[in-house]
Amino acid sequence: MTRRFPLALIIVLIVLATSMSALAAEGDSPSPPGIDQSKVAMDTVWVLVTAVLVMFMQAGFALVETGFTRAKNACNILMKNLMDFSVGSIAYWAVGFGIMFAIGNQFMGTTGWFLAGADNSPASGDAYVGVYNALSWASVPLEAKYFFQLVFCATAATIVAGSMAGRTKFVSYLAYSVVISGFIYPVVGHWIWGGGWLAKLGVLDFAGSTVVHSVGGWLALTGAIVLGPRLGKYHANGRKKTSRAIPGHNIPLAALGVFILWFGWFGFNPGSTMAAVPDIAHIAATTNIAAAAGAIGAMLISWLLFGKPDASMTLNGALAGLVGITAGCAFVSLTSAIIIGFVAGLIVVLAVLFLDRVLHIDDPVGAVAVHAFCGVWGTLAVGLFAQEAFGGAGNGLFFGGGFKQLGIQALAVVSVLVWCLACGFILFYTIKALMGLRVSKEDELKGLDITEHGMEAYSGFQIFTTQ
Amino acid sequence: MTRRFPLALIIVLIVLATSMSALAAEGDSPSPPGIDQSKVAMDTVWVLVTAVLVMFMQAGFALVETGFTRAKNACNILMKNLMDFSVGSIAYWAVGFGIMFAIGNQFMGTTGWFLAGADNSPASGDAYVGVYNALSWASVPLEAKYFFQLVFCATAATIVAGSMAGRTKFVSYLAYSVVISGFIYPVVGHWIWGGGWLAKLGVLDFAGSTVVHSVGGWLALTGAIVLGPRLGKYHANGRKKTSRAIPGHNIPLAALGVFILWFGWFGFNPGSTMAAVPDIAHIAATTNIAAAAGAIGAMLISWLLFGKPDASMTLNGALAGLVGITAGCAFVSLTSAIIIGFVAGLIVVLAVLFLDRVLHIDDPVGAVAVHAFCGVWGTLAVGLFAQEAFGGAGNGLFFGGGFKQLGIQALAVVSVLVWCLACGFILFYTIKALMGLRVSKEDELKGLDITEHGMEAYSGFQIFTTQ
Amino acid sequence: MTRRFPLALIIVLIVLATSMSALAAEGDSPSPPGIDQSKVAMDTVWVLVTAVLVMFMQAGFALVETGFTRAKNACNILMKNLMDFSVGSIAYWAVGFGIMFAIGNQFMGTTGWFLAGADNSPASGDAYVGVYNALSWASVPLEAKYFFQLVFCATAATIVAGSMAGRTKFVSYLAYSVVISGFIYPVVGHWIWGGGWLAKLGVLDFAGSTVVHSVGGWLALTGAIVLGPRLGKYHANGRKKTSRAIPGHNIPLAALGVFILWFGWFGFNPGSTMAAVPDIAHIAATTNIAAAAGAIGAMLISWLLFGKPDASMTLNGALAGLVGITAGCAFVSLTSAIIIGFVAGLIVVLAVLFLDRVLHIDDPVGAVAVHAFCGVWGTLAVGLFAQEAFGGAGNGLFFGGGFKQLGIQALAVVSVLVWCLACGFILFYTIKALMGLRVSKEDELKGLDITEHGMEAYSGFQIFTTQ
Amino acid sequence: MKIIVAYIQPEKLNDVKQALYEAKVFRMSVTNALGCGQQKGYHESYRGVDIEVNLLKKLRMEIAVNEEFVQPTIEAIVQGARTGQIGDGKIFVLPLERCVRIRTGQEGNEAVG
Amino acid sequence: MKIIVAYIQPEKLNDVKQALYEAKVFRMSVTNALGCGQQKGYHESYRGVDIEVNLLKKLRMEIAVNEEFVQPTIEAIVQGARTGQIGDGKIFVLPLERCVRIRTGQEGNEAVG
Amino acid sequence: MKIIVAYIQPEKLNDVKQALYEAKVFRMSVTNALGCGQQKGYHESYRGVDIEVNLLKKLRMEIAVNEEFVQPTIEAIVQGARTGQIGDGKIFVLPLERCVRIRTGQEGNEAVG
Ligand SMILES: Nc1ncnc2c1ncn2[C@@H]1O[C@H](COP(=O)(O)OP(=O)(O)O)[C@@H](O)[C@H]1O
Ligand SMILES: Nc1ncnc2c1ncn2[C@@H]1O[C@H](COP(=O)(O)OP(=O)(O)O)[C@@H](O)[C@H]1O
Ligand SMILES: Nc1ncnc2c1ncn2[C@@H]1O[C@H](COP(=O)(O)OP(=O)(O)O)[C@@H](O)[C@H]1O
Repeated sequence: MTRRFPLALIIVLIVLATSMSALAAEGDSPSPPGIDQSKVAMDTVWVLVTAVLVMFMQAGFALVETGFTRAKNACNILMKNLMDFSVGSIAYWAVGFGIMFAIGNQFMGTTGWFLAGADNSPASGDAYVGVYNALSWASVPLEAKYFFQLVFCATAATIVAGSMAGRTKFVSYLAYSVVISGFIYPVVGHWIWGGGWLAKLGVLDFAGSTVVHSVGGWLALTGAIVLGPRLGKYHANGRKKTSRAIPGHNIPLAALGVFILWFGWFGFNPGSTMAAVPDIAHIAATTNIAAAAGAIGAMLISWLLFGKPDASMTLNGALAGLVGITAGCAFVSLTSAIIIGFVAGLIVVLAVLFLDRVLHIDDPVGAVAVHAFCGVWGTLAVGLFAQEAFGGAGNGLFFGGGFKQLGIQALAVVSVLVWCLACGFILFYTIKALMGLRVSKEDELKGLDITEHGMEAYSGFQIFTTQ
Repeated sequence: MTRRFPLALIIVLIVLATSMSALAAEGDSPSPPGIDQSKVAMDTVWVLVTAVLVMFMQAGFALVETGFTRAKNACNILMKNLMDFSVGSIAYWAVGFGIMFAIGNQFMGTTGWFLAGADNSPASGDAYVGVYNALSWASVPLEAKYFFQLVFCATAATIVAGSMAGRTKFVSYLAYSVVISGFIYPVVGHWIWGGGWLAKLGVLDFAGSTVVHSVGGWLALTGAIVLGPRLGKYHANGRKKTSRAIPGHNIPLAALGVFILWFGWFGFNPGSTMAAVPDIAHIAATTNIAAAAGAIGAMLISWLLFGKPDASMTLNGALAGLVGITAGCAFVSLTSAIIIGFVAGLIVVLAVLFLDRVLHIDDPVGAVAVHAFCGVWGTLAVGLFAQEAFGGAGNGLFFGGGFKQLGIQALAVVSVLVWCLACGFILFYTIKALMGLRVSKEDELKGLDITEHGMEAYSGFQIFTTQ
Repeated sequence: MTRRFPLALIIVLIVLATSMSALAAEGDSPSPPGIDQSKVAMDTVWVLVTAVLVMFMQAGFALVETGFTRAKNACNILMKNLMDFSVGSIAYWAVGFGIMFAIGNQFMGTTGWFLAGADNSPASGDAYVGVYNALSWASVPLEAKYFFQLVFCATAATIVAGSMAGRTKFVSYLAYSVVISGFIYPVVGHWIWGGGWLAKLGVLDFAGSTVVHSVGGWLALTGAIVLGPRLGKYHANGRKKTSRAIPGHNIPLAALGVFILWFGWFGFNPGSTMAAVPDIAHIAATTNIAAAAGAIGAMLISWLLFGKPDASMTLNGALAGLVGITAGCAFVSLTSAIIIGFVAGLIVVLAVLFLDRVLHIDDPVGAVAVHAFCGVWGTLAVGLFAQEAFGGAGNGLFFGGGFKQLGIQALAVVSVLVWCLACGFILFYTIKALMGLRVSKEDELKGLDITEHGMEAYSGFQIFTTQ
Repeated sequence: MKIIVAYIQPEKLNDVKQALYEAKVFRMSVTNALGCGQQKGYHESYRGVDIEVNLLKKLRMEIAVNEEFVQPTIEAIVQGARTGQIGDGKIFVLPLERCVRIRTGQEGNEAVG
Repeated sequence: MKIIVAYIQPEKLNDVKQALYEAKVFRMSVTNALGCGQQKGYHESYRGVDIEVNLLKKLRMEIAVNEEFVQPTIEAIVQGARTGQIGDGKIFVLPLERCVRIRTGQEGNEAVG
Repeated sequence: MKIIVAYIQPEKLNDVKQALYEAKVFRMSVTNALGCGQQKGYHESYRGVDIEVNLLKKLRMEIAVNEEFVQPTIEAIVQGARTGQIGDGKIFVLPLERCVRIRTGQEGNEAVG
């Protein structure tokens, strides 16, 4: 029981947060005069409905990650997904939201902890008075803003579970989870969406190809590197390492997960307007067609490369298209969306192969390929395909806008990359030093379900556990 | 075939209902002048969207119950969940809705059968003329009210399937289902939401910790008691009974079920405004954070008690948090929501252990612990944590409101407890006498899938059926 | 690799489409004066939310079809469902939407390719100027119309996967998919919803019992006939053929699929108003109660016929009720909805038996019975049960409206039947001739997962593959 | 040394294990099996088509024992598994020539126990 | 008495059962197995990485018979399972010393049948 | 001819196969099994109730060999499966009287290999 101590940390954190905030003056904001009640109501409905769709993406991630890994680790992965959302909900409320959107400096917000800062939402624009002024443009109540942003934060956090599947200590994962939801992610969010230095430069990332997906993806990369590959994943053959397949145990669940993610993405992208404006139709259409093109792209390239259309790659391809269009969904045409999605579908397959065969980094579900690589592509694609006619954000390179926007996008990509790798390595090495990051060899062989949670996912089913 | 007779009952009921109501004058309500069409439209959209989310919770319950029980009973449980919603839809339309919301006495409504009572919805407030005046505050069409209330009724009904899993005769379950949807639940609903005696006293149960969850939970308890435990669940060891674990067969499905329920709860709680008002943001936020805290609470206490974080308990914990916050979601602060959820997470684990180890009542999925115990906690919590600033319903004990509200809440808890236990025992013993409640020992051993439905859930899979 | 050539076709199609449309003038439609922005916003929210629900039905179909067939073909079916939606999204954008809704002749639209035709949506009614005038009544942006109609198209397309499960070549299925989404379905859509000859006659098919479900169902029938039954499905016993059961491998997944479809249908039917009007409440209520009645009907008749309530039939029954009410959901009373749904539940069981035992057509998931037979019933039922009071579309036979509407409905049924059978046979025989439609006997025995995609759905699970 | 192979009803496993423990037989291996014997199968049906299931779920136990344990083992199995109804199962005794404990390399009677 | 153990292709089970019925052999037990023999495996791939599957799915049948049934049983299995292609499987015959019917306690030839 | 039956730890399968290949033994059949031996089980718990899992997951290998291969096969299995820890498993050798290759009808030594 001694190694359970880190738990104390979490409890303390919760208790502290709770009591501190209880002291803070909470209460509902009496609506200031001059608010268009009908618009507020409609926007709130829209924000909540889309937030709920995004929340449901947690189920999608859980299933994709479970299905693409082995049966003996299924409970563990599900617990991770459940708990990162749970601790994230609290951490983001306590500090994350303040860091991301409250008044502070170029680097991070420094006020508004526990959602208790001054705020007269749903008053918006010039009528807004409060500390969360980076979101003053949205005319919805503060808690709608919090909830909507929380589910985005949770998305970034949960991505990492995938690349670290099958070998990470549960308690260490919890610790990591608090830090990303409460700090690493909100800081990037502040830079780009919260009025920070990248926002000032004019970076365009509509729904978070970089803010959400790249952040998750790069942290997933550092996690996978620090952990090392699963036992038996690479086989040293003289000087040469060869990669071995460790097939996922439940492709139907994974496929359902992808459908759920696709479904939830209609909250992710169109919801990012945070208002019920007609643009949401365009955004929904680009989102959908990019996903379709991504699936087609990945299917075709896997067919060419492996001789057969690979189901797990095609499923990744749909997600790749979705990640790719996330930054530009409001700024590009449908045709451009097809191209962006299709290219993302190609990228994801090549990236999976590159990470696995060349770099020998073991990412069981392709989290890095999908979220980091396609997130980068999506962010850059805005600089290439943006059109003034959509969203009014100026033209990209291919539509006569020159290299300027592309350069800004590239800067954002690189800064976030550097920030995430730095934070990720520091974080994971610290956790490794303090409480250990990886389970023992024996536990890994037996499976984390039995060793970390004392139970089996499929009791009664006869399953070969030779790997 | 002789033992199939009860079916005749159902058929007759349907035919009767159908023909009677066909005679009643149905037709659409010409909208009276002076209605704010835009508000009606927006409220109707909100009510329907949230009702649909709640309807989807049926899938969540089905999966949780299936996943937490054995493979040999999977089809049976799924059928139960499907059919209680189906027969409930009809029973609630025929009589339930009238009992719950139509004009009558303090105890129950006595008019408005078959949704055919006078009604000029979406006219609301003073402009409303009709028999369903307990819902006159909602400015949506009558059928939106019916559909929204129906999915709540179905939630209460389906909870019971969980505690009775693995040993109940299918036909008896159907019979039970008609009675709860058509009578037991609507009566409680009338008391608290339909202008009955508890409503007059000022009970606060925003979305139904008591009305929906406790009712389901207490009936689940009576069902489990009357049935007795599954074979092999308890082992008499001299004078002492020891409990044996009967592990669930598909934890990933159960986890998906919990995610779906969490998702659907954003219909359950915020939808209970039955109007697109800004408050829904606060409700969504309290709902979410209580669920998160519930999962954390259950995880921590199971970790302490069993040495490992138990996945099935943690999943129950999230549900516990949701049930706990259901009564107070509109009336308490975010901080209070965390406390309410966290405590619910503790309660559910202790309640599971108490029922299993002390009382030796076999509730395979924890339905009683989650819905009855946490429903009680949630209802009382309103009396403790309510704040005038939220929802305007007065202050609870901890915020200077004294014991009054707490007393009223306790009265509601006790009355509903008594009503449900009485009805439950009468109902289940009657069914037992008339048609038998439990399958034969042999059928139970073979599994209900084969014996009650003549099929298997996982054809081809090799499954150990040693229990 | 030589047999992969058809792929080239798809690539060429995409590239062509993409480049052509890139030339077309895309851009956002400056909103003309005199539009009610608030109504546009609200309608757009409604259309998108419901479209997203319908999109999620893809997951439902995927699960139902996967669960009702064998484990060895699971990846293949999932890939089919994913890819028909993906290629359909592109094909419908390129040509389907134009054929269905743009200006043309009585038979099909002949303009508006690539969504690039003139259009000033969300202007509606007389204010509308553009080529998609069959949808000028809806006051939402063009892309909302496209996206909403796309998900309907995808529903029709994906139905066919079910009846062809377990023996169809993947590449041939892709080819089929392009043609139905780009041509066969849109033509029928034009006839009934796009201002074509049947629309002129006054056919009533509110959300597509015929347009969507019958089209999918009849094509599924032709596919099943051209393919022939799965190996081992029928056993020639002298002159007599007997049918053998090939049980589905995962009933819980199938049941989840049905719940998802039921959930999604609340987008399908109420969304077909394409506007946030109060009628959506009535539509949601009829939809739900018909599904309930369908499940009850199928359960009772399977109980009578087989002595036990069959789970897979009951699940089909719920879908049957939903298909049955789709045409009339806005035009009939709740009581009529119960009757329509109940009868659909009976029909589906009898139709499954008829197809299997009498005609010996192998439809693994009952796609023809559910979608074709109940689609026909639903379309005719409008002519029987319609009431002036609902939706204002006149009275059916049972309510004093005479035989006229029924005759028109029957004409629609027959025309669509003829069109689909003709197109289906031509299409499938052409594919058979050009690239082969069915996999080899050996591949079928081994399972399509390994032979077509080189992977397994349940790696590690021990599964009897004796069939 | 003998190898005893027994087919029993799955739900009897616990009783048989109990009986074996009492007979001081602690080692065994168990596999899932489908069996077809005197016991008639049952009828499932799927979508209205009958399935005659005549391969019923059984457990196969394999127990290597020294000569003196043969009789007690058989008796224990019979005691634990007998219900008196068709389908109770069978016990087969096969000669065992060698037995090796992988961990230690021990052979023979010593290794079996 | 002998125990006949046969490994066959899974999809041949029905044919073998049919052939055994005709040879009046009604009792048998079947298990899932993975086999590795002359038959080369096939290649799966997962996410671009090849998997050489050389443990192929087989069925293991175990049939206890009296001496006079040994030859007919072998012939029936061969007839039902043979396709002439590699992978058809093998039949092994082992000596069976005792056989006990759990239900009745009957032993020997009587119990086997 | 002998039949060698070995129970090994599931995760050792690859190593054993490797060792067998080196000993020129290419044929084998593998089944899933649950084993109960000297190795104590472990404790799972489900919803707060302890489960003593003393039937642990094992693999059962069955290899028919000619006499001269018996010793090499045993040695190969031991080499591949031994970790020195309790639970490594056991090897049993049974007499094999006949062996038939279904495809060709070949019998005896020829058929085994
Ligand atoms: N001759 C046999 N060969 C192999 N397995 C057998 C044989 N006879 C019986 N079994 C196994 O024993 C099980 C029980 O046999 P059964 O004849 O049904 O019961 P009983 O012995 O009580 O009449 C069968 O299902 C089968 O697995
Ligand atoms: N020596 C053996 N020991 C154990 N099992 C064997 C042996 N030889 C063959 N088998 C089993 O028989 C199956 C078929 O053998 P294989 O050599 O592929 O076919 P064939 O006998 O037609 O050449 C194998 O997959 C394996 O399960
Ligand atoms: N007498 C036996 N009969 C059948 N199986 C046995 C016997 N002894 C051991 N086994 C099998 O071998 C496995 C390993 O045996 P165990 O005693 O745990 O290891 P060790 O031999 O290293 O002490 C067991 O789990 C069981 O499957």
